[in-house]
Amino acid sequence: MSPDLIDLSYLLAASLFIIGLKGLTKPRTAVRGNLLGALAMLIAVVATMLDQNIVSVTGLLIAIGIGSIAGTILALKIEMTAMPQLVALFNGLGGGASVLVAGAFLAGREFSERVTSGAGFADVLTATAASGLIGAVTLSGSLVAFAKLQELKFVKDVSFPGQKLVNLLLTVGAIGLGWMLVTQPEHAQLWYWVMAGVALGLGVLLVISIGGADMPVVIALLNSYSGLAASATGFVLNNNLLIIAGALVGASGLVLTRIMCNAMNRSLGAVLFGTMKSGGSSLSDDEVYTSVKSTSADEVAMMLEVSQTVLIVPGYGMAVAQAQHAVRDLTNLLLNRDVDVQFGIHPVAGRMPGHMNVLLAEADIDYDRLKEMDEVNSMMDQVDVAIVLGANDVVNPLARTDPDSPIAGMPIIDVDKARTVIVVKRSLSPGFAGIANPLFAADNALMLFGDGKQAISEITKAFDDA
Amino acid sequence: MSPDLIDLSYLLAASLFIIGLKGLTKPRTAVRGNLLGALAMLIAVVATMLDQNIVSVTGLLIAIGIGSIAGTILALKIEMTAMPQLVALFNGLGGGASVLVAGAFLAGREFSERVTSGAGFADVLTATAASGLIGAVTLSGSLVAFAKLQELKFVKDVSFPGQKLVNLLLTVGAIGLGWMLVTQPEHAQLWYWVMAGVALGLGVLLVISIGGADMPVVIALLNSYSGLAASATGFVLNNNLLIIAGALVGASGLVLTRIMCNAMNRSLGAVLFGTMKSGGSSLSDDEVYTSVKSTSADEVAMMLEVSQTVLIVPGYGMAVAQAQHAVRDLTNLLLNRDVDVQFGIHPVAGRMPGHMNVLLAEADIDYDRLKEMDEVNSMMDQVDVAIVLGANDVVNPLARTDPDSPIAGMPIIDVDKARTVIVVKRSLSPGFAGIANPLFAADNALMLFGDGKQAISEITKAFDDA
Amino acid sequence: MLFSTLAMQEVDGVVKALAGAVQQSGGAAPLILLLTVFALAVFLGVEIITKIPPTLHTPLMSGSNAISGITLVGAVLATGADNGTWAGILGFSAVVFATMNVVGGFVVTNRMLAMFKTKK
Amino acid sequence: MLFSTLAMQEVDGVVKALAGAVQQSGGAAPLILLLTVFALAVFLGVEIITKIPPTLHTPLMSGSNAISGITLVGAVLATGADNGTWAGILGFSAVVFATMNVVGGFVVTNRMLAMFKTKK
Ligand SMILES: NC(=O)c1ccc[n+]([C@@H]2O[C@H](COP(=O)([O-])OP(=O)(O)OC[C@H]3O[C@@H](n4cnc5c(N)ncnc54)[C@H](OP(=O)(O)O)[C@@H]3O)[C@@H](O)[C@H]2O)c1
Ligand SMILES: NC(=O)c1ccc[n+]([C@@H]2O[C@H](COP(=O)([O-])OP(=O)(O)OC[C@H]3O[C@@H](n4cnc5c(N)ncnc54)[C@H](OP(=O)(O)O)[C@@H]3O)[C@@H](O)[C@H]2O)c1
Repeated sequence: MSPDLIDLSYLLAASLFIIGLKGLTKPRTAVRGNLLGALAMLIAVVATMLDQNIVSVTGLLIAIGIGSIAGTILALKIEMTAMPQLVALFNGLGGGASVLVAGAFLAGREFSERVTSGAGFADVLTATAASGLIGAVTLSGSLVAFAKLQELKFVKDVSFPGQKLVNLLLTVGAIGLGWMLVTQPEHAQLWYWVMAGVALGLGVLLVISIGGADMPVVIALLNSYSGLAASATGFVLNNNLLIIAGALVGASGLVLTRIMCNAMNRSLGAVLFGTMKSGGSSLSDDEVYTSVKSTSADEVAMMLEVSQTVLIVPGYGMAVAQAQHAVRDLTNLLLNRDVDVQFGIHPVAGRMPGHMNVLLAEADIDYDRLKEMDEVNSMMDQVDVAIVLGANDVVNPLARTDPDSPIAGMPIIDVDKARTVIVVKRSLSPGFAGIANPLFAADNALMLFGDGKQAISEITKAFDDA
Repeated sequence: MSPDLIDLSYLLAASLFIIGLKGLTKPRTAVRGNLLGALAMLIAVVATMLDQNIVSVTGLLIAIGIGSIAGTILALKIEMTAMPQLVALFNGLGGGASVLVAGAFLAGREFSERVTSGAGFADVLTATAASGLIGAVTLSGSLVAFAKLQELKFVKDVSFPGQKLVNLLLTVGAIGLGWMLVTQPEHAQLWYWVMAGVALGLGVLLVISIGGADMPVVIALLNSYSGLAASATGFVLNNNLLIIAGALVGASGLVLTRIMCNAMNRSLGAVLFGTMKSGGSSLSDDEVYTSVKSTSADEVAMMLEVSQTVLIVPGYGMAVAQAQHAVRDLTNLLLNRDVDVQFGIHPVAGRMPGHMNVLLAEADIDYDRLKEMDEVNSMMDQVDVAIVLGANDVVNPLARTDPDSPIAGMPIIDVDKARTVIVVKRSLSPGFAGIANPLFAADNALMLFGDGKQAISEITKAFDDA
Repeated sequence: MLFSTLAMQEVDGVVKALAGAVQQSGGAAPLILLLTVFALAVFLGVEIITKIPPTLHTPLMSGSNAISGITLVGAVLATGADNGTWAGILGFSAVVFATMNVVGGFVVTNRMLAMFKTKK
Repeated sequence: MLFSTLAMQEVDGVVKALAGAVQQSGGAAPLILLLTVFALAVFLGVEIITKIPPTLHTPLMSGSNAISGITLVGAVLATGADNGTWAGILGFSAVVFATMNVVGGFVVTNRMLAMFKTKK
């Protein structure tokens, strides 16, 4: 393929990426948007491979085959609840690829020729350093985020005195090593890999101190980084398409980070500089759980019978219990008996943004019944019974009352202001943020202990029999 | 200034244009957006003038001085009601500048050197042809639009049999001449100016047959063209900034055209191919105005006294009469007496989009009272008295009922569905589209003949005395 | 033997081509780069304008019209270089036209927008 | 003293190198063009995402994450040319990583989005 044709294919691919990304922002066009993105990628890769310069096609195809199979299997086999960690993992791989490509460039023949010829190319070297640095931070940071979300035992929230100073030193060190790379191209590879090593460490330290509750924000941010790394790689290879696609992702990731920060009431600065507050209980369980009342499915069914408006607030527990179909059955039954049912969806309920929407959509629950947080809170005084199903942090009043708690300031769904609250969960153990929840001991709250799916089914049955 | 610095200034200017344009889309940031655009332009021009290649700075400064003074005077002296034609005029000048710059390029030294050297540069020649063609259509089309809006006597709606065919022939001819230019660079200037001449004729013919009521759409479209012409000039001069700024305007103009088409229920295709229906009455005045009832200010004041909700629908007549301050006084008085007052703003009331908003804002009327068409129509059955103040086409029910009328299908404000309609205007003469209005003869309509400002003041006085 | 020679030649070609590709933007690619810039700006323009309230249609029209007067930069270049009388005249007129477009456009937009300002 | 001289020399070197990079291109500086493309794409990315409903946060995240796997193109170029074993290994691994990112990302996004489809 002639260089011109390749360039044109790249332009086409870039346009498709743009249209695809735009499609992803609207429910109606999201599926098509995603497919357009995939098509763009296909065009880009095929055009690149048709380049006369590509010599070892076999090796390439093997590598692509391995990657495709591994990626597809992971993507298809993973549990819905583990999606976020999967995204983190893929993201890390993308960052890693940037590190490797920039490294391969330094190891390549063209590079050594340019060094020998003595021609200046500080701009390319700067881009190489940026690609390696950002890519490495993305790689290790994403892997730590993965481990945290997967709740792997060997990863704990680590924080030690002087951590910020260490982070600062590592950052300065990595940039300094990048500078050495730019000024001493003869030793480029040495400086590069040392720099990458330091950056890997930096990525680990930046993320490891962040509480799990803030992980979605971290992933969005790392996603943005991986885009920037790709863009930097584009500057290294003088390749427009990489620059454009990378910049798109970099910018959109940053915007998404900000949107999510707003939803969780975190400042973007705190995320950027890795200074988010980590989890940790501010009140002991004994202090909080003095007067917890529990109830039974029959009793709940009776309450529902005399209700006009029921609000269901699902959380991570619904995902774990796979209770969405049971919820659908209960909803339909209630609607048949003229009880109005609404769903209160907190933006960070579950383990990924939109997690609840996905699950409830899977169970065919009418989209119109899913209400956003603000809307639900403004109608809370009309709610007769609020059923909290496996949610915890997103309904924890401490967010409003305790400025020291790790979720302080996060907007919550104010179920404590409903007439009666039923909390369905297996025990009094805490949620993601690891703190006790005074809601469970509130005067208007009743605990229904048990697995989410089973509990809801029992309520449905009791209600139907009545 | 070194080429690098110039390029960087251009990049800065491009970014400022983008931020400025974005600012222009939100009421809160519009002023700043406009200033940022002006700043970007200043940076771009100064950077260009600091280029070492610029030889005759004096001539340049003189030209800039003339242009600035003329532009400022026009911009400051013009009546608010004449804004649209002024925009059309400026737009034409911009298109004309593109024609001249591309022409100057062909007359320049660099061009003749390239022709002599025999190096192929079909891409640049194509861009030159595009710049001249689009620029010339913009120039003449805008001037015709200007003349129509200014209601200059010598411009009539012209349409003749076979007009479409002529337009098509001219288009093909202009493109053919452009092709000659590309293939015969030795005679570039000859082909270029002939092509520009044909394109000028095309611009005239395309716009002259379009009814005045559709003029705002035409201006938005020509605005888009002038952007594309600037972009083409950028390809001629290999200048990024021109390409970016021109493309921004080209795209935004097209989007604006589509938005306005939707508001007036015209198809974009009809605009693009110059086949919009021209004005022309479908019913004679005698047929329509059989039973017109007129009223007096005192009578209106009495009606207002027993009203709960009053809707004011302003139109071009309010602008002519400069009645906005009188309207403000009436509004305040009514509000004091617990009569609710709302304003129904049709998107194309007046002579430019947003014309009514500008005037009412000038008179300090609360922004919240200005309601868009859809909102007003849905509350029409609660309106006791609708006062139509110098509006005509935008409340003409023929748009709904007569498929042959030139405004057929345009959404209107359905004042005819209010309890009582008071129409304030000086006579029964038609509005912009030149057609009779059955509303004036409707059972629930009363005419209050007179100048808008005076009539409203009289109502206010009568109401206050009562 | 033959095969390996061929492979060597190919490799040679590759290296040359790669070297070319990396320095490419000076040579073959400018048109594509310019087209890319154009395409991105078009997408951007569409995105920016898509949701604009009717009130701002006219200010936007006149403001963006002023921006399209960017041809002024081209006009300055055209008149500035020493290109002979004819080109000079064309350039001079272009500067006058474009400046009117630019300055008048921004001023009139500002005047229009001033009316929306909330006067407290 | 010694230190500052050294630093000065170093800075000098970089400046020269940078200048060289820009001149090498001739005409329109490629670096500036690339930066322009980058800037436009950033603006575009911001515009496109600004109003996205929470439901789509995760699909957007994983979809855009797949797009960031565009490094794959770079990896293909790196492994494709004949650059020696070490570069080859790096390139090969990069292709594997990037392909997993790309393919896995698009597939998982599609799977997620499939759940929103209205099943009638
Ligand atoms: N949405 C996101 O993007 C995202 C991503 C990562 C992290 N986060 C964080 O995750 C938290 C989400 O809040 P959340 O209220 O949805 O969840 P949560 O605070 O993590 O609480 C989930 C609750 O579900 C219960 N549960 C677990 N398995 C259950 C089962 N089979 N049946 C019934 N209950 C079960 C658990 O209590 P028992 O063990 O007593 O049953 C637990 O208290 C927030 O802190 C958020 O910041 C969100
Ligand atoms: N908004 C835009 O962007 C734009 C731009 C160009 C064209 N247009 C077109 O303009 C029309 C706008 O509709 P419209 O209803 O606002 O206006 P219109 O249909 O043009 O009617 C204006 C009416 O105001 C009356 N009038 C004039 N001077 C007056 C005065 N001093 N006091 C009281 N009344 C006075 C006139 O009747 P008398 O002579 O009897 O008083 C006339 O019938 C539409 O057809 C639209 O398509 C709109």
